[in-house]
Amino acid sequence: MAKMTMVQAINLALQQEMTKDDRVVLLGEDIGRDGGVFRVTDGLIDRFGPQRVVDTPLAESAIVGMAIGMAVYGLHPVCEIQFSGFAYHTFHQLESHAARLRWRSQGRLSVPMVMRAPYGGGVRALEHHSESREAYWAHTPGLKTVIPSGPRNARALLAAAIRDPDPVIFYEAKGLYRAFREEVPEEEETLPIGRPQIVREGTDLTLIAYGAMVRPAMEAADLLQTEDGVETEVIDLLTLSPLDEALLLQSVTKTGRAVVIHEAPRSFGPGAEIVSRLMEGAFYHLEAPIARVTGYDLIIPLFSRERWYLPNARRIVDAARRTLSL
Amino acid sequence: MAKMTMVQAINLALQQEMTKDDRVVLLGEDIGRDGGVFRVTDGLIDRFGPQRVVDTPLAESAIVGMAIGMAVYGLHPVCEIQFSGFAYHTFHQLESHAARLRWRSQGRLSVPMVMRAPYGGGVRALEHHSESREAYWAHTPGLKTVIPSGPRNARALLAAAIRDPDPVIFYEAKGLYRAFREEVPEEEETLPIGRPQIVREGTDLTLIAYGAMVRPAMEAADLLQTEDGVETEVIDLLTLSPLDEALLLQSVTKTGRAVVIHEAPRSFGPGAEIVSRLMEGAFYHLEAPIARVTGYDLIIPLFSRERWYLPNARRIVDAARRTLSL
Amino acid sequence: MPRHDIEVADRLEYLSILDEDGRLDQPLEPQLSDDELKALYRAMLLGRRFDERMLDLQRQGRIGTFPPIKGQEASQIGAVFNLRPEDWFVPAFRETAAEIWRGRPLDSFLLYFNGYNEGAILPDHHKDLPIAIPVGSQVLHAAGLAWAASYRRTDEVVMTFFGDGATSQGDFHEGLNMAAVYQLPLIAVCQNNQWAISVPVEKQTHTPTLAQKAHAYGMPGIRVDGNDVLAVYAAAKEAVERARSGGGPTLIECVTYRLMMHTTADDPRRYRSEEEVDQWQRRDPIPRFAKYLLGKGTVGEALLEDIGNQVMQEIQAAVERAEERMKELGDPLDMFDHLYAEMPSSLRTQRSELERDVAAGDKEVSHG
Amino acid sequence: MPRHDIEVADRLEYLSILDEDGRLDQPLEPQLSDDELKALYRAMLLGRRFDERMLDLQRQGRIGTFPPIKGQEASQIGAVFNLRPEDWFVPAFRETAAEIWRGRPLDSFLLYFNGYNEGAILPDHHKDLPIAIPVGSQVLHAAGLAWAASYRRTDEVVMTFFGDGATSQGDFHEGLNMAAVYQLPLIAVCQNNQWAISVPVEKQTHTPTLAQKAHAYGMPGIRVDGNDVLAVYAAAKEAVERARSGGGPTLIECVTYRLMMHTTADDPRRYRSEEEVDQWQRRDPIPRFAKYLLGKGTVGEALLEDIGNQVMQEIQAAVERAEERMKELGDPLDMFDHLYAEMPSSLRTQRSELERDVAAGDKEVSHG
Ligand SMILES: Cc1ncc(C[n+]2csc(CCOP(=O)(O)OP(=O)(O)O)c2C)c(N)n1
Ligand SMILES: Cc1ncc(C[n+]2csc(CCOP(=O)(O)OP(=O)(O)O)c2C)c(N)n1
Ligand SMILES: [Mg+2]
Ligand SMILES: [Mg+2]
Repeated sequence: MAKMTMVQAINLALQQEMTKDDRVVLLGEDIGRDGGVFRVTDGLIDRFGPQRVVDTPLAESAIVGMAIGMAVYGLHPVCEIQFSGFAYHTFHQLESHAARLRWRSQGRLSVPMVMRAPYGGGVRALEHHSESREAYWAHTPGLKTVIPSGPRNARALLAAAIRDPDPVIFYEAKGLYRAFREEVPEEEETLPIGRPQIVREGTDLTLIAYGAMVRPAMEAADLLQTEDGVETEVIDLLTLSPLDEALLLQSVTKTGRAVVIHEAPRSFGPGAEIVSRLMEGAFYHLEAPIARVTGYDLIIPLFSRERWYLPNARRIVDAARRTLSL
Repeated sequence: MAKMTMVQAINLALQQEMTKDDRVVLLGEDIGRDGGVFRVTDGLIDRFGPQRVVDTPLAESAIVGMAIGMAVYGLHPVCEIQFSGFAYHTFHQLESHAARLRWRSQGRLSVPMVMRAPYGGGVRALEHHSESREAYWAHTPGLKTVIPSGPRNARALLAAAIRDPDPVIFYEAKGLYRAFREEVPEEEETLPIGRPQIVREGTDLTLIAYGAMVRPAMEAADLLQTEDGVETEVIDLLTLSPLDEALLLQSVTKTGRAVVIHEAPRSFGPGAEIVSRLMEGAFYHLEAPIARVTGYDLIIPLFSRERWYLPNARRIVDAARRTLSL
Repeated sequence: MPRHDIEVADRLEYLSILDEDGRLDQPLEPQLSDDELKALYRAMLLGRRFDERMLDLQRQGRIGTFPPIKGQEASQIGAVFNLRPEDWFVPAFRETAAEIWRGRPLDSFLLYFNGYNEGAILPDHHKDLPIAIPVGSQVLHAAGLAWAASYRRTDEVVMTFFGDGATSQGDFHEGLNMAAVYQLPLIAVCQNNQWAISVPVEKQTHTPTLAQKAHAYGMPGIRVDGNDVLAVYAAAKEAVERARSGGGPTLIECVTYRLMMHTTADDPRRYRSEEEVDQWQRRDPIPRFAKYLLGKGTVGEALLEDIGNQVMQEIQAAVERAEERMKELGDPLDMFDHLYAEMPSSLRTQRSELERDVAAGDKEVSHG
Repeated sequence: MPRHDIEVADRLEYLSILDEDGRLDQPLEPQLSDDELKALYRAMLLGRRFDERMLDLQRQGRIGTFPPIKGQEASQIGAVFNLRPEDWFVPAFRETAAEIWRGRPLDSFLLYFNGYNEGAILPDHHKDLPIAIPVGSQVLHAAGLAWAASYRRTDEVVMTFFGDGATSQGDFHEGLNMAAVYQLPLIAVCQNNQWAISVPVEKQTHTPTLAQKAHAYGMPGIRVDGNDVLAVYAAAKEAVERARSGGGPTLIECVTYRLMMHTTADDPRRYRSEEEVDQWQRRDPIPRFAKYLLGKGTVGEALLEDIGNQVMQEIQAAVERAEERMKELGDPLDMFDHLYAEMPSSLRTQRSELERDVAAGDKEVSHG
């Protein structure tokens, strides 16, 4: 078991899936010789050649549109969109075709492809490079939206996504790419798509997060324990959509209180669905309204003000305390 | 006051705004000689000429992208996207530029444009012609999403949208285009953007809907009164985003129960935000969980099965009764 | 030379073989057997008659909106005639004749245009894609298939169709660029039928031809008389051979005409003249080809009539089959099938909701 | 003629005036006054020196990521030099020299690349657009501005810039098509700097030139030595005059080179050779133009040095101004400004939340 960054862990998943299965091919901008702007595909072109690690012209709709054709053919293309802020160009291809071809052909065709893209803030980037708009995909029937929160689950979920028979949007929190290392087993490992995890057990309050927000949620849980003696349960969604609320309901049924956390703008954001599922399934167990700690309904500001936009442990603790005081 | 269909009422708004203000120009596919595939722009090319009613080549990104340039110049372009199912092509232009140029230039520039598009089911159309995906826009900071529910408010809201200094997504329920007529005053009339309306007063239950769903909601309210003696309040959102929840909170504070209705897929859909706002603002007044009656998380089926997908009065009544029984 | 003209390396050609009156340019006549010639004719006629029948059915309210193909049969059949079953065919939405030639059952169209997803199911051996409605989007899928075919070192080629309007879309551009960059075995067939709904091709582009757009990608472009099945066949044959032998993609512009409405929801009298339609009516690809076949002695009048009758019977049988089939279809719960390989829990919950609703609806109907 | 080659009407030309060694093609020499020549030189040098200074600042952590322009000064200045203040300039993100020429204050770049939105505010008289990062997207805004200018019957022209990579994007295609269809006063300047991050232009397109893409739109295309400011000037002058007089759009390909990294986050040694960079270094537009000016007698060495000093002082003053300015900026609550003309109620609520959070954060800092 080696200690890896999330970048290395994702690289490992790609490497292993490609070694095992020649249907797996990568395509995207600058993923070859350059190894991707975040170096996620570093070294893969040397190992697998330019036939399987394909540098494309600068055209996102084409990357995804071609991947759809490749997937229908029987390959398992993994696209890299350089930043999720440029994934909007692919919207019509994903919504109108990737998400629909199985349905349109009534099961005759399928689109086993993955669209990987770095998302979210925290790296002092230029405009369009820090957005968190996973809700667009989550609201799109026919897609799956998977968001890992660290090296080990990133590796395991990406392997599962590549093997998945349906199109998967795989959002990688770029703030986590090199934020910390984790033991990642050399032997293959997958995690089921569609299954949230309890990452810390507690009885008084539930925090629900995913991606880069799991770490501040854990930090907040620590603070709540040491400063307030509150036992906080933390759930890492891992898959945003299709959302399986069973574990969330279980937790909130027990704790009666919850805070949902995401970087995305609040309104019509991912948290709203989680709140609604909890309202529908655990209403009579709720002792206080579920709070949302999220990005504001703004364009995420350029980096000098960014830290005031992104949720952090302090904001989560504040919301938790308010929830607990009700 | 003439009785008009929604198509005629929208046409009237365009006509009057164009007459008054030569900054208003229309562009889109087939909006000229053809008058638009739904005839919304019928006759306008004769009246205002091809310089102001511009048939474009078949390129949605270009329609919106050019409109952005035109708006920055100082015009008030009104784009027609032939069906909202083809609006995804414009996503990157709307998200990355229309919604941001005021912000990006810190108030120096603005993008006073409108993107009109027919959305929703009920007209036995082909694939991609019946979707209801307004949540994509509603989740996009910098845009306004307006959805009228009948001829008179369509006319008044469109006039307001055209005069609005910011980009407005104006979704027109195509099922309403010719569904009924309403008195529409000849003299100018606008309605404020961002202001929901109570369209029926009641004390026992609140139904929240917009667009084509207001009619089945009203029908359901009638049934609930005649069959169950329940006094139902119905709120027509009119503007989905920015969402002003004040009226909703007021109503639910009174009734304690609510059902939210939309055609869009349920998960991560518009209803989730409404539920969340009510949770946040009226939790202690809720006597039952808020229910959602919505499209399923599917591609809307081709028309032979479509009526089973779309919410109708029966489904709303069922949900209301369950809510009332809790 | 500091200031000079740049020559573009790739050729741009025009091709026509059989003129409006069925007169042949002998040296260019393709070498086709009698059986092949008859097959070409039969496929065009089947496309024509089926289209006419669909229009009748639509007018009777027995099917919904659909896009008629009348006038474009030669562009479609001349091109796909060059494909092998192992090749891929990626249509837009107005390639009924070509789809039938590729093996899509007639009844499937009727199901489809009657609002049954089941009509989009293609036969098991089929490698083709179902129709793509978002204009131009399918060009990228075709490029992806072609990329995969060359990755797998097969000699499959991919032929995609699109209209004149589609050439304005970004996806057309991106797809052709990709095909050229990777030298993919792609044949891009543009049916320039002069109109994109109400927009004439002159308002779609400032270029006198669509074929010249090939120069933007460094690939050969050819403009053919799209109502001349022999010219289309010959141009496509060259392109297919080039693609199959690793020579890369080709853009073919078939100059043709949409004789009917855009779809049955459209009224072309709003935007074009009867005279224009009449003019193109005279360039109808089918009588022209019949004249050629008769002149050549490949067929006699009797055989033509025979083919006509066969085609009508085939269509009639299909209509009956479809109408039978539709009686069995339409269970609303089926809408939950085939979105994902495995139904997620949230959809299982929603499916039960629909089940309950169907029960309530049934009750309402029986008690109401 | 049933089979024949089609001629493309629009011209495709190549232009160079001043070669790598500063030797002139006399007959093509543009008529520019001494003041104009000096202005050209000064603008290029200012762009160069400011870029170098930004790189220093970035390496010292005093600004964030930015895209250096070194080597592309002639392509930028030669082109925008033809614009009037009333014209519109629509940059991508690597047009620092051109933006400065157009009047964007130096300090605004430093604010911007230090993460302050305030750096994107352009002076009040400015009609230009701020930088556009999504590649190719701005071509459509330029087309829209040009449409508006012609709707208003002004003689304004619009000049937009983009890279070689941008030519693969759908928006480039759609924008140029629109410009040609409506014969808009648009000058589309492609800075072909050979690379789109790590992708060389040969992998971006199968065509030997980018200028020939003009043929897809029926507009003139010209390829110029983009490191030759006189050639760029002359080509742009023709295009601007054509556009201004109603002659429609032009595509100009400036063949140049990005001598530095893509952005300061990039490491070009991963994908290109030192030799290639060296080769292009020898074609540097600035020494070449200096040689020409010296040879012509427009300037002497002393004046060149003088200009150099002035430029350095201007830069130094701007750095100081920016660093002063930044001390005043950064109130987090400002992030709520300027999203909408009027702040909606939901944002007012969220703003109070941030206010509370800022207070809590301050407390944490002072107590923690
Ligand atoms: C992206 C997109 N925009 C708009 C439409 C609506 N629409 C359907 S067909 C059509 C015209 C297509 O013209 P062309 O490409 O020439 O094909 P034709 O219909 O002539 O076969 C339009 C605008 C669509 N289907 N897809
Ligand atoms: C739509 C989009 N995709 C990807 C990117 C990331 N990106 C920024 S610049 C660039 C390369 C641009 O190449 P080119 O157009 O040649 O311009 P240059 O950088 O050489 O000036 C890429 C891929 C982006 N900004 N926008
Ligand atoms: Mg057409
Ligand atoms: Mg470049």
